[in-house]
Amino acid sequence: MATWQLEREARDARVQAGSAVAKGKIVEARDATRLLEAIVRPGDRVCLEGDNQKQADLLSAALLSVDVAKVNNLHMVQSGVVLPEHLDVFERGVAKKLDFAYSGPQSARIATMLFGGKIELGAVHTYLELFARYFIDLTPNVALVAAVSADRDGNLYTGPNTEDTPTVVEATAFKDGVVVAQVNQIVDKVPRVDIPADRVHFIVEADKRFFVEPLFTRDPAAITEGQILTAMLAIKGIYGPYGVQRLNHGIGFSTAAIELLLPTYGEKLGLKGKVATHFALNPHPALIPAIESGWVKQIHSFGSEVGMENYIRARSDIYFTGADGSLRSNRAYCQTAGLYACDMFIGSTLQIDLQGNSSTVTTSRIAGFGGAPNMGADARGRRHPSEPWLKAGQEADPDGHVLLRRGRKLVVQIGETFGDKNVPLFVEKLDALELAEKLNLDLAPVMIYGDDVTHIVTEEGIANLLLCRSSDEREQAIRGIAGYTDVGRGRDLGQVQRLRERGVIRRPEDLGINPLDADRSILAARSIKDIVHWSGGLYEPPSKFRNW
Amino acid sequence: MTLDEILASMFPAGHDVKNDEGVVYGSGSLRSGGLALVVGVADRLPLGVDDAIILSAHVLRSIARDSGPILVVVDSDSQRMSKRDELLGLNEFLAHLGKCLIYADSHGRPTIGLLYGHTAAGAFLSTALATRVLVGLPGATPVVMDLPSMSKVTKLSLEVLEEKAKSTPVFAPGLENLAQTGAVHVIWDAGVPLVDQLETLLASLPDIDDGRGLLGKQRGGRPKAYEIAERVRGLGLQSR
Amino acid sequence: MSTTSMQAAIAPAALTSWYEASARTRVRLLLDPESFMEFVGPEKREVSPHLKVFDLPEQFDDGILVGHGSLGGSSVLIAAQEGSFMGGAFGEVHGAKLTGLLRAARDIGSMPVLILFDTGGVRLQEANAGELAIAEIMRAVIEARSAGAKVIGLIGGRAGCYGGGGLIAGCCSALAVSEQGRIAVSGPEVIETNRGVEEFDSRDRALVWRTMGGKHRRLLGAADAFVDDTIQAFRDAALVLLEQVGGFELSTLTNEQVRLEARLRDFGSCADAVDIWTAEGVADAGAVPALPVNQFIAVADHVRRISHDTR
Amino acid sequence: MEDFSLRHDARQPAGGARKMAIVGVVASGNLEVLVERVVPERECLVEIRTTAEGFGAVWNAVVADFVDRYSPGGLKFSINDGGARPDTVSLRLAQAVRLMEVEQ
Repeated sequence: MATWQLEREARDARVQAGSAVAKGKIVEARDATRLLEAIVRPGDRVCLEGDNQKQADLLSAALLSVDVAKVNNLHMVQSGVVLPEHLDVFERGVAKKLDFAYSGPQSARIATMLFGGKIELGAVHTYLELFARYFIDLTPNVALVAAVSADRDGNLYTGPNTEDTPTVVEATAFKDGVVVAQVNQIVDKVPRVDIPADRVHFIVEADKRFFVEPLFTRDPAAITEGQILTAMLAIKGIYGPYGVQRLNHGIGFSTAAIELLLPTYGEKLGLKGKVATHFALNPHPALIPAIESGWVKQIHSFGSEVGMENYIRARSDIYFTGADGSLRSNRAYCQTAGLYACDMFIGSTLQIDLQGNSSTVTTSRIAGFGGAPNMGADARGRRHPSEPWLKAGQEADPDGHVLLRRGRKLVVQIGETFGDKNVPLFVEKLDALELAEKLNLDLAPVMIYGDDVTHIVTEEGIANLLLCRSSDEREQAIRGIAGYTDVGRGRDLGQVQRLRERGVIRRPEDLGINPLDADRSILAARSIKDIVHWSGGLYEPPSKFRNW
Repeated sequence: MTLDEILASMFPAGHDVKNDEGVVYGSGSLRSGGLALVVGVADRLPLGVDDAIILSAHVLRSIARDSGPILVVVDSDSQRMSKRDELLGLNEFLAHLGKCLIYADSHGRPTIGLLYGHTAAGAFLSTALATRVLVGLPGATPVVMDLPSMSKVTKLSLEVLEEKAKSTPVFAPGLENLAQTGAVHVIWDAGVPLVDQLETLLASLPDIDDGRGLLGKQRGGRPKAYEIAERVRGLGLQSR
Repeated sequence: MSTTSMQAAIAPAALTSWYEASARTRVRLLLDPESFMEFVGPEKREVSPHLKVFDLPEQFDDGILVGHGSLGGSSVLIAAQEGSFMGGAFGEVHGAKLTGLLRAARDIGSMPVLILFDTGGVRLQEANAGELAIAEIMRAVIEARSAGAKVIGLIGGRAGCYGGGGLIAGCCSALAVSEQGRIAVSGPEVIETNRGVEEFDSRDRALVWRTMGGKHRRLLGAADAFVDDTIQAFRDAALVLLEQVGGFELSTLTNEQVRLEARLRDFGSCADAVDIWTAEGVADAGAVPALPVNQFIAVADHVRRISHDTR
Repeated sequence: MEDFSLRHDARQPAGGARKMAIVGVVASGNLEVLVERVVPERECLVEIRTTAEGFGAVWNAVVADFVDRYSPGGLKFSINDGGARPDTVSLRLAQAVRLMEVEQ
């Protein structure tokens, strides 16, 4: 007779093996490695959380210490490769293959290890894409997650940084996988149930709180005049004319500048209430002045931000909060919101080529994509209309049938023509291509494809790619705002002038903006301390951002 | 030379100078008559708040009570680098010591620094450099800042700094280099009894006006300081 | 070109952050309008003779401007360091300008001097010249004060007031400091390099400010006035301090000796600034760093009165 | 360090009557521009000292565009550059011209 519950039996056997080191579901921190040796099998797909903010750091250390004879050749499927241990497991032979989405602080090392053949790369994903594959062909056998607290039954409270946890647990627990959670403390009753107990098999009480990186705090003191100018251009040249109310911001300084200009420059332009009211966005401290000035109606978040806890709690009209009052974030839902319910993504990148393809991959760094490819892509399945979406669609296809024409999501790349260390933003050929050739990849790691990009903003002006009618026009539009980079100096002056007359390129003066007005004095906050004041003392920045 | 040898050679008629764990104070009998107050730092002590306050107390007590010159002997480390010293306001303690010495100098108690060992940075400023005349003894090794710290601040490698130090008097550590800038007035001869050299100096003490700018210009170590200061002073006087 | 757009130029002193402003903007907005006359200005191109050895760029004013102007209708001499150029560090020319200014004050005898500190200390590329310049400046400050000139230091810039700058500040008649202002001898990185991260974690910025920052210096009595981070607030404080401060005589030094001895006695065993504030009688010492300016000034005035004859 | 000097014809004299102005500071990624009304009024002179070597072509392009846009006749610009980006250079030059127009 055919057996149809082999996986369940295997799961039960793993749980039973693990129970040898547990009391009920509870495992002592010092036994974490023994637990993993009991429940993980060679070749398993393992999700080691691994978000862009919170880290199951105790469990990563435990996994790194396993006996390689017992646990080896794992296939890691996790969104964030952030801690050194996430790569150390490959050096030790515990793991072999990697599918991931984001590698922020480990981007240089991951590149080195890929080139050195230390890691077998599955693919670099956008978050939602990796989450999708958790349910199809990358379902974890074991998930190692992090939460703030657990009760003795195994109900988990994730705190504000819920992030990936529900998605990972859902995919693992409901497909006969084993879920292990590290928690900061075990309590009698959790403040709220983020993960129900019947999806959690083991709990490890960590001796110190899990690591969370304050990834979305941009110190206004570091915002430059050039970034302010690009922010002014974006507000006056894109937010205003399209009436963008629903949007996502990247994490760079240019978008931080936009957030800090809304209550000042945006107010002067009469845009309050008309733009930037609904966000799919982490709790950016830089948005506090705009929130306090009544610009923002609602924000749903992927994760949280260190220091924002009390502010969020006190502003539940704006944020999504649980019965306990603290933020409830969810990366999968927020990414979905960014894809389907936002009319604009605006963010920065490291390289843009002549067709508008952009990438954060350089030959020495593989930073991953995070959410940008998803935020920065048109949702082909979208059916609901909105003013900016329709207007962008009309610009792209002016002759199409009004009732049949697709709208377009505004996908805006913003940056200065020269970045850190005078590295040009615009290039003839992306480093990503070179990398793909070197590593024999089937696909170059492009973050946002040129055909999804609708606008590029630099201090030289705005290129509206929706209005370009040929790839040649597109190239000249991009060259036209590429300033004094090699790409910019290679422009055809006559063609650029004609594009400008058609409004494809708009210079600061075309928008009535004097670059000399791009002064730091127009920022609503010029320091972290100013933001604290705006928050009425509710925002409590981490020590590294303080100068008091 | 050790501190004991120096004191013996300078005060053959006797002295009661004590070295209390690097904090030096007492007096010595001058050959020409009278006493000199002796204060200072020995044994490469890093100068912190607890040491500076003792030294300034001695100087202040002596101003009210005694006469004669003040000798400041120095073999120190840098200022004491610690959380506690900064927490308590080390800058005030060092400045206070410097102020006491400068005040004394202009109120009948000429100050002479005697740099016989090491010194650096803030400890240097509040002791030897706060005197009217700074004497160097051969073998003294003043540095404004040590090279590893300098490397961290300038972001230049230690090797580059060591290379440049060989050829660049204006930044390189050492007595001769400092003498060129005008900081060190005279370098004594270790082969001649110090008492002779001290008496010669006392007999022909320079004017109270700070002459280190002109000295640096004459010796070529500071080509611009004297003239710039004089020009600014002149323009300032015109604004009266 | 539009004429309404030069925000920085028309922003009144009350709206301009001292911390963010350049040395030139500070001087322009601190003094009475249009009253500043610069001595040996940038057009004279009296640059450092030493930076080229290190292949480093020069600045036409060597990072400091000195001159004359009026404050509340009275003549003052003024010097301002540019903390963005080489950390506001003292080099040969930089230092000589301040020395000359103070000697002019000494010779005039009655005209006050304002020093707008913004410095990491000695410029290491010309360390010997810089160190000696600081020694000359300390002596010149004392000579000027002895001759009757009041010397007021204003501290609240990015570079703080470190190294020899801290010693010069300690020679001034009075200091006004903002929350951002830091006064110390050894910088956080230098302590960490020499003594280890256990002694001082230079990246723990709350610790840095708690140990060296404006609030602590005011509560310790190391600064005479605590002000908001605006140029207007520094101007107001300078005017008040010029009214309050006294001369420089032996009693000043003996008073200072008593003041500093008392500090060591009362707080010498405190491990952290919060312990000092608690010992001084601040009710909720842990909350001090977060206190808004006005509330902090009230707390500080309550626990520590400043007498102006002890420095 | 690299030094060069660029001389351009200007369509018309710069506005204002101020003799001298200075903007910016020498820091990493920043520059100072000292501007003086000392050359013939149909000429413009830009003297540059920069830490970033090998960017002569970019300086040429930036200065040519600047002269074309602002026509700063009669002005000499002396630049100490700490490796500023071209957009920062353009901004400082424009700020310098505007300062020369402000009443002193």
